[in-house]
Amino acid sequence: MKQLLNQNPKILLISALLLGALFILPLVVTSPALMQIFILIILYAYFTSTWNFVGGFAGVLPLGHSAFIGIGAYTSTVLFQTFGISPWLGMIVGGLLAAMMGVVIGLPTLKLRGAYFALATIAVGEGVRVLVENVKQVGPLMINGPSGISIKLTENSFSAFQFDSKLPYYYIILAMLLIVLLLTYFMMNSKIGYYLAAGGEEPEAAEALGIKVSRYRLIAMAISCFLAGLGGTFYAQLMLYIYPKSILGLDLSFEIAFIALIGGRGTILGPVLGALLLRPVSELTRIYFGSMLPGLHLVIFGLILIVVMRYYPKGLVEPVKILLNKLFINRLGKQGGPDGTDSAEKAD
Amino acid sequence: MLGIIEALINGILMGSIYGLTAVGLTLIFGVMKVINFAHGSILMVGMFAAYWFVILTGWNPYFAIPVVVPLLFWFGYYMQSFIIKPIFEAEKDVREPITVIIVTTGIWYVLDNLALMIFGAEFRVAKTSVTGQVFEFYEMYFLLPKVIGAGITMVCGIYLYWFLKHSRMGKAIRATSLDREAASLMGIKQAKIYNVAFGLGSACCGMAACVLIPFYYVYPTVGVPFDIKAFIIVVLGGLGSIPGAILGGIIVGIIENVGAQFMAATWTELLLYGVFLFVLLVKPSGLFGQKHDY
Amino acid sequence: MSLLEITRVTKKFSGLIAVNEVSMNVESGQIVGVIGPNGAGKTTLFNCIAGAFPPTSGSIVFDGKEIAGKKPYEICRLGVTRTFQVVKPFASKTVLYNTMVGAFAHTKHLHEAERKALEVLEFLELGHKKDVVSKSLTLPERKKLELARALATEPKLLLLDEVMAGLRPTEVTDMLPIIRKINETGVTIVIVEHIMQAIMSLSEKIYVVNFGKKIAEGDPHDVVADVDVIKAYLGDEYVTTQH
Amino acid sequence: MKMFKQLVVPVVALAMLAGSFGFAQAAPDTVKIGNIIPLSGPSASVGIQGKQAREMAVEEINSAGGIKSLGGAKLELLFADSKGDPTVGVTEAERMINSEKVHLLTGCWNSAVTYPTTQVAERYGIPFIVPVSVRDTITERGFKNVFRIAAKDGWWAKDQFVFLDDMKKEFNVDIKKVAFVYENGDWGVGFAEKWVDLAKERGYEVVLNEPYPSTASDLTPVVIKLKRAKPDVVFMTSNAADAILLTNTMAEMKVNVKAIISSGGGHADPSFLAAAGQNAEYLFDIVEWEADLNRPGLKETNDKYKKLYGHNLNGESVDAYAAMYVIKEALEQAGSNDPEALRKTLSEIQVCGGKVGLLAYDCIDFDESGQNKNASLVIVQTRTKGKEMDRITVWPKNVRRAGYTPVFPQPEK
Repeated sequence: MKQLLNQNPKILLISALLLGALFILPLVVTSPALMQIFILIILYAYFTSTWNFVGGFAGVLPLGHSAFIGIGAYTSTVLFQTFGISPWLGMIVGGLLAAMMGVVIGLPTLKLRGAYFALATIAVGEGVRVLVENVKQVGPLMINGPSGISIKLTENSFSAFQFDSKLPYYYIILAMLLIVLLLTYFMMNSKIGYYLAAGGEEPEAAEALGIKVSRYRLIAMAISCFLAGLGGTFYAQLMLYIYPKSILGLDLSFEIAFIALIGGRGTILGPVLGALLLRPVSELTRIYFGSMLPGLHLVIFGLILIVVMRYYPKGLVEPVKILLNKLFINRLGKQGGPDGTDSAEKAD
Repeated sequence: MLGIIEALINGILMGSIYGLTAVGLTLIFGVMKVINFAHGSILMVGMFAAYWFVILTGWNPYFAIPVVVPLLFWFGYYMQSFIIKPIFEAEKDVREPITVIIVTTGIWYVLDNLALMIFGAEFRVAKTSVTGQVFEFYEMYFLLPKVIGAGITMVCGIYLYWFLKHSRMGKAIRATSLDREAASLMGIKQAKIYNVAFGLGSACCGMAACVLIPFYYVYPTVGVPFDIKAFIIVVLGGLGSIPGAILGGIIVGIIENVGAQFMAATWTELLLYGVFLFVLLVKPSGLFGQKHDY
Repeated sequence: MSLLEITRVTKKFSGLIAVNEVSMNVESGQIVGVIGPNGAGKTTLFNCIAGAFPPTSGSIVFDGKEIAGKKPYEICRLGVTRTFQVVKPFASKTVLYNTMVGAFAHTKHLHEAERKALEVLEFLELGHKKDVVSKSLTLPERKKLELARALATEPKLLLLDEVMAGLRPTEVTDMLPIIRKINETGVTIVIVEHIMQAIMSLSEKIYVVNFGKKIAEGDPHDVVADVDVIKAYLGDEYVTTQH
Repeated sequence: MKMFKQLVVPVVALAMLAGSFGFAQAAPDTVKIGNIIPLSGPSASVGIQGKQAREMAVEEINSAGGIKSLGGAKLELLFADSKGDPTVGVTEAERMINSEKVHLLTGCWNSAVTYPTTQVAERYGIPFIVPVSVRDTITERGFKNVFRIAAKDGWWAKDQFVFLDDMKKEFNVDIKKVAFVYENGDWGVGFAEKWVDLAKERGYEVVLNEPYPSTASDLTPVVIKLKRAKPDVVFMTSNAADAILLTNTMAEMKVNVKAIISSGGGHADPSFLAAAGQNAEYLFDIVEWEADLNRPGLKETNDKYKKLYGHNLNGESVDAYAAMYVIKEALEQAGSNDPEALRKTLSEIQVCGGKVGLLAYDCIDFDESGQNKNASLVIVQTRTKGKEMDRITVWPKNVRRAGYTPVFPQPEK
């Protein structure tokens, strides 16, 4: 906590403003459709932040994140449908299962060159999907194969994780995102964070400094998968319907990776920024061009990706930082005192 | 029993063609250490090229090879030099150029959906003189275009192997794949090598496209199932190994075909992923992979 | 008892013998040099000690413990830290960050690691660069950073792999007192180098390897006079003309 | 300049965002119909046909003076691309209802998308017309706002067996062994479950029950298995790509069966016939509708459609086309574009004749679950006609194309 407060006061101020804006957003936005889009933006920021533990800090590229999201969603849903267990509890169970799965996959692959890990995660993602699509039922547990599961509707109920209004969903996912961002922050500023970053950049040098790189990657993988599993439950409860092709699909996994890379992987705000930019772009291009010229919206999506990677390979977090510096920090600094500008530069 | 033999041989035939698509992927990875996610889309481009060649000329589909293969070579060559190279250079000091991987994914999206915009979503089949021709053998049937395809794969595989071992350019490619820096110190122009490698990888897709056209259909996302199969194959065979890719392809073909005789076809898909993970656990470098490569 | 005792270590690479039955002894507090022409097997020997790959046969005992075949991170935790000939900084991170990664070897706490790292950086006269991103450092600075990172792990034995390679003569002259200073704090040093001058002035004891074999050992001056060493470095014809 | 670039992107994005959720109200003289259909992704081909049929119908309605009881109000079509993904469908439904303020929704073809999307419409009380989506449960949840025109999958599967029984009698052929080959999606698996029960009821022996992945790049193993199982009749449920692959491979490997009965979908896709050609000879396919039906005005409408878009109407597009006329009729009768009034009208309405008469039956009439109780199915046989393939209606016998005798069993290859 101390570290957090030691941050530059202006950065803290901006973060606080942003946070405040997010909290009062529902007062301004009343349309459920718009709320839904905001919830999805935050949800994707959450997914990408969980991805970030492995994809951002450990220096490898996971492309099967949907498998862990799906495990979380399916676990809590199946437990609720069969035994009436509250999705909140199912969420934890799902997260733990996802983490276990992550460790099992990470164990052999995290030692290898990144490409193996990327391909292995794709295979796992697809493998889990194919498995789910082939299984109708396990004992009393209904998996429903390719049809997916539609969650029993209840009244507005916290314990059943079902609400009539979008508001509770909004605040729940906002809280989840904040927790993950805080976790990311503390991890970055801890031994694990330093070791992960070191192992991500130069594994050989890191090992020579006493770091068992694969072990730290494995820890990151477990955390990442656990949190992704929790997100999966939220996703299921939001949609009240889970469908293997979309919750376990490659598209979801790739979109998460895109958001991370466009926003800036390995940074705290990258995933949030990426989701904030890419989600609306993908929604809007689909809305505007999807019915006009099929495929155009995905061409635009692909082009954005190429162009951003070409000019900002570290993601859009960099230009945005510069922009914010120009717009706010300098100005605030100048107001703050005669040496304000100076201190603002040092703080970076 | 005959059914299993028939399935086995069909598996080998189809698997070889999978292998041909995987060869290009493994070649590009071997040199650039980049997984090219646009690989399936390049195959799709090749298939549309071959399709239109056959439709417009009405000639034997294999006459498309001298047109489509060089076309795809230059397609890959310039794609690397215009789109991928600048990004690669920005990421020079990075050990695993992840942005480059993501950019190839962007290219995948763009190509597939451009094809959708231009050609529409329908499935197209080119009826050629070899389409539907079969060999009959004790009530077992083998498709002539698949047999020819498997033959072409073998020739291509052997040629590429020879090319990399003995030609001047091949040696330069191998040197670069072993050690980028050392090779560039020896005066090998890295950027050119990458262009050529990407071109060759794409040319393999062009070859596979010409082989597929007589018995397969074309549509904008035709590359996706082949893409995912190619990923599995290259890991099975060992990333960067050409014989590994072809053998990996054949293994995948056999699992699909023979496996389906004992279980539902949907479960063979799962079996495939299972075998993939098993190999990864037991011999992470794949069947032909070199240890230093991971 | 010696701090490091290497007995008949051999390393083969698919038939090729890179290191052939080399034995070495390093006493605590010494600076020991390993020299030899390019491709003589110095770096391979070094990699065997540091755990980058296991020796094919032979034993390596450090501080009374067998370390042959252990992983690099295990060896580091026992007190042996190495540097790399081609420096491998964590390029996108600052000098301080790099050094803190090393310092975390003995603490969990961020502040403790930072304190230790700053101390090491000051010691190596790199403190003023602490906030610079390491990829924008000059080569001598990167070499120093490599040292700082290693030193921050508080090793008993420091393995320096051609730490002066690629430096200009004046930069080499700057580096020598730093290495001595490190040694004076009680860190034993094994240094692989082929800049003869530098190693002669530093080392108390020198091992010479060629074609994977140890061809001479002892006091720097004796070693220079050794016929085999001259042969190895200059070729057979120089031996006769020299005499 | 750099600053400019950094500013422009977020500003444009924000403007677009704001624009799409502006409080633009529909002009009083239009009725907004939201259509959520797959316009990209694997089912894009069928989605685009559905879009074309809707556009043609609405163009006709509007140029004929719009909705007269609403003072000549025009229909306005809004399309959303579901990509065949349920989560996108749900999001789009929310947007259509809340931001675009549509009065009605239609869609979504993919049952998996229709299923959760209709749930959204139900929650907001917006009438949702489902031209085609076969999953039974879509109209079995007690929803008040969901109206389905096409038959549900239980009816399809049943009619396939009734047809087989009729053929057995008509041609006096003995059929004992049946095989089921189907894509392992929602749709194929749904059919297969019904088939298994029906086969048991009717005393057929199931020699093969084989799901396959619809994205398979090679279906030879399935065909080898099918050939060795030696069934008399094969039932198939396939999307377009796999229908082509299966049909061609079966022909090449000379699989001899007495009949193949497919389930529309891929087998009814225009690109299927173009791609499979003569390999599809003698295939029986069950559909909602066929271009050769002897219905009033059918030929003109089909000719017009073919001229506009280059291919024949098919079952899916006719249902979409008819849906627009059902909407028109409901609006005329309700005299209002209020969703609740529309819902009420739709639940009571019976639309007969006119353009709806293009369908294989006379009237559209929704029961209390919202299912069109008159929805019936026809079975067609594919035959070579010159260079093209012709689909000839053969069943029920009362709608069989005059002068045509079905080929049953099909000759050996």
